[in-house]
Amino acid sequence: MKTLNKALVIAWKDILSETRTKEIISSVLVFSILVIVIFNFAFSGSQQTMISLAPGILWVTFAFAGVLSLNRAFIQEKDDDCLEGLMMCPVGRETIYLGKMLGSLFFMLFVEAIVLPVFALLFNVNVISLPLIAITVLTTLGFVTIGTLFSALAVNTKAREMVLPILFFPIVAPIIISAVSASGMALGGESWGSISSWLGVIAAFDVIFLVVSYFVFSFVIEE
Amino acid sequence: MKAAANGLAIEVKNLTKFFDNHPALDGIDLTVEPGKTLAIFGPNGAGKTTLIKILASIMKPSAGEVFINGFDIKHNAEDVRSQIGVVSHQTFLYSNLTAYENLLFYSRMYDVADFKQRIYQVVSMVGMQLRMHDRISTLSRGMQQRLSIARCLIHKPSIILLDEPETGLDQQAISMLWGALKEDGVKKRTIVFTSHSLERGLNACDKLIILNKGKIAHLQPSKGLDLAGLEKAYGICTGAGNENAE
Amino acid sequence: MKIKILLGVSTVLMLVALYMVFIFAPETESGVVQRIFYFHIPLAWIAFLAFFVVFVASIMYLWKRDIKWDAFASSSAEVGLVFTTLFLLTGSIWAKPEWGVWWTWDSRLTSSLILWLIYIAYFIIRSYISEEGQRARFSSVIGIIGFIDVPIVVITIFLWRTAHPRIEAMDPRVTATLMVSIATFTALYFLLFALRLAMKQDEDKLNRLKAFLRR
Amino acid sequence: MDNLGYLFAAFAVIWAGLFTYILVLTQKQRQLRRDIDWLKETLKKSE
Repeated sequence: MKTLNKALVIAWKDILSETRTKEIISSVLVFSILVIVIFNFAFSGSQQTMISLAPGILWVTFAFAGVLSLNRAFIQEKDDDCLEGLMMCPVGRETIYLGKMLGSLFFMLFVEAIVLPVFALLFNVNVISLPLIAITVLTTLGFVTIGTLFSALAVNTKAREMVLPILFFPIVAPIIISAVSASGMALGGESWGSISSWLGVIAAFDVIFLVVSYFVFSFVIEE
Repeated sequence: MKAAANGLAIEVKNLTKFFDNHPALDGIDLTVEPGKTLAIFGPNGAGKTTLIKILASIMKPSAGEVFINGFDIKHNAEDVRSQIGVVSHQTFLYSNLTAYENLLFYSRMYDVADFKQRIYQVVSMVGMQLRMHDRISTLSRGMQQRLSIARCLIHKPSIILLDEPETGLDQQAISMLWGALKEDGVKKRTIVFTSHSLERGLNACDKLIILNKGKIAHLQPSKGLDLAGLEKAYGICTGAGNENAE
Repeated sequence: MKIKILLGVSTVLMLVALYMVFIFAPETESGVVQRIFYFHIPLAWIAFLAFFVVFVASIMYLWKRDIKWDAFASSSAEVGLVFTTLFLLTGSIWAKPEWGVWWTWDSRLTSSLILWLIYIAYFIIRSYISEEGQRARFSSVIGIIGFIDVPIVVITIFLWRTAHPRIEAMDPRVTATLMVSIATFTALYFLLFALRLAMKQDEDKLNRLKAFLRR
Repeated sequence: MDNLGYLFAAFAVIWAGLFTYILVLTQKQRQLRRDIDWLKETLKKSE
């Protein structure tokens, strides 16, 4: 309970800082919409083709947006020289991980909440439905669990902006595949039953990586 | 707060830290009694900052043991951290948040009771009441450093670690720093600091060490030692005369 | 000494394997290309074994903080990467006559490709870090996460799509050949691993000497 | 059967790959040994 409490304090600090600059949310939002627009130029077709392409486009957009926003999570901390200040606080390393993760989760969900309706509008597909929201939340959770760990790792290396994507994409490949498949089914109007096997894969991924990252995080930030 | 078994505030046994097969600290043995002030001198790269970071439990030793108020930094890191305050040349303040928000954040992290009152208290201690609701990024370096002192004191730590705190501080702020450390209603506050200035360091400490190449080259109480004597000892220890002032 | 024994064992096994693959094993209906499998499957197995060694050595490093375990992990990762590369290439060569294309997004091809990319990333990140302890810590984390990812990748992609042939009831001679082949590649793995490890240890020795001189 | 070509190619790839790797290893190894010997030599001289 104490851990969660402190983690929320850290997340609150990140969110408050973000409301001042809107650095992450604005750039990620603009980026996401640009990607969608470019995809629209790249694939123009009938409504039917658009529906079959929509899940792929949506998740490519979110995956790239995720990398962009996760990259910032620790860069800000490092640029302010605050990571050590945070590490001096009487909390476990896991708490720092949870806090940073919750902050990133909030930013991602915030961006997605805006991008999804825009996407629905531009592509004329109905992406605002209960199954799709469930898929989005679970997948985003998967992105940030592993992304927060690698973001902390990346910021301590020489080529910090490069490291996160080359680690992140292969590791989250299964979750992107699952999200695309599940979203395709949801858009095709299939029942919960068939979507749930994919949701199961995503949830399993979330749980496994949350647990593993929680435990190995201290090795990433400790010298 | 649990009392230390042997009554020592800081106890370091055979502390060693390797970087790339190269010892940054090499078999350090050190004790500091509660309420005493220890000065650490030494040229750049002697291991001063590494030692401070290990005492603050943000860096892990490669070998050896460290006890802070009787707590082992390996197994009771959180207890250790709650009793330590650090001021270094980095301020550890978030530039997009205001001074008040920064202090609020840290007081929550350290579980400070009555935090509103305590924040006003530490802010007035460093004379920053008027700029309390300004963003850190709009404040000068010296003001940020003063707030960093307030941040360090917010949880009433019994041990203070200062790593070159005088970098970026003006004369007035320096005396404010020492004043704030002494006031603040905590008896027997233990202070460990590193310094380039032999003169100021000598006046403030009860005991001093000179680090060179990761080893303690000189250890003695400061009583009866004058500046000339210290300069001579420093020159012998570092083998480079007194050319440390950068 | 150990290396010489391993070299001898691998050579003998390799000759036996070659004989069995080309002469002893019977022709199946898939034709002559099917014989690629006697090397293709062991390669996959051993790559997996190599990455398992990386996983275990990574855990050991984080636990014991002995740089020796980092040498184990990185050496095994390198051999595993070589084997995965060969596995991907032979699979591709097999796919061309069988499916008419060099590459298809079949489950195992895709999962192997992702596996390959993860360990490529492992080495890229190693090259970005100069401090020995930090490099060992970070690559251990990647070695652990990367390996845990493997089953998830496989399950996901299997659910996603598969065209890969399943192994059905086999002629005992086929089984025997496959077994000998797996043994051969296992010996080869340990040979390469031992070579790489010895080298890695020399590298460390060298670095220590250099650090000593620098002081 | 012209598929024999593919079989041949697959084996060629395996052998070429393994030999290249071993070659790279031995080359690197030799270089390392040389470096170490040189260092030891210079150390001895400096003593």
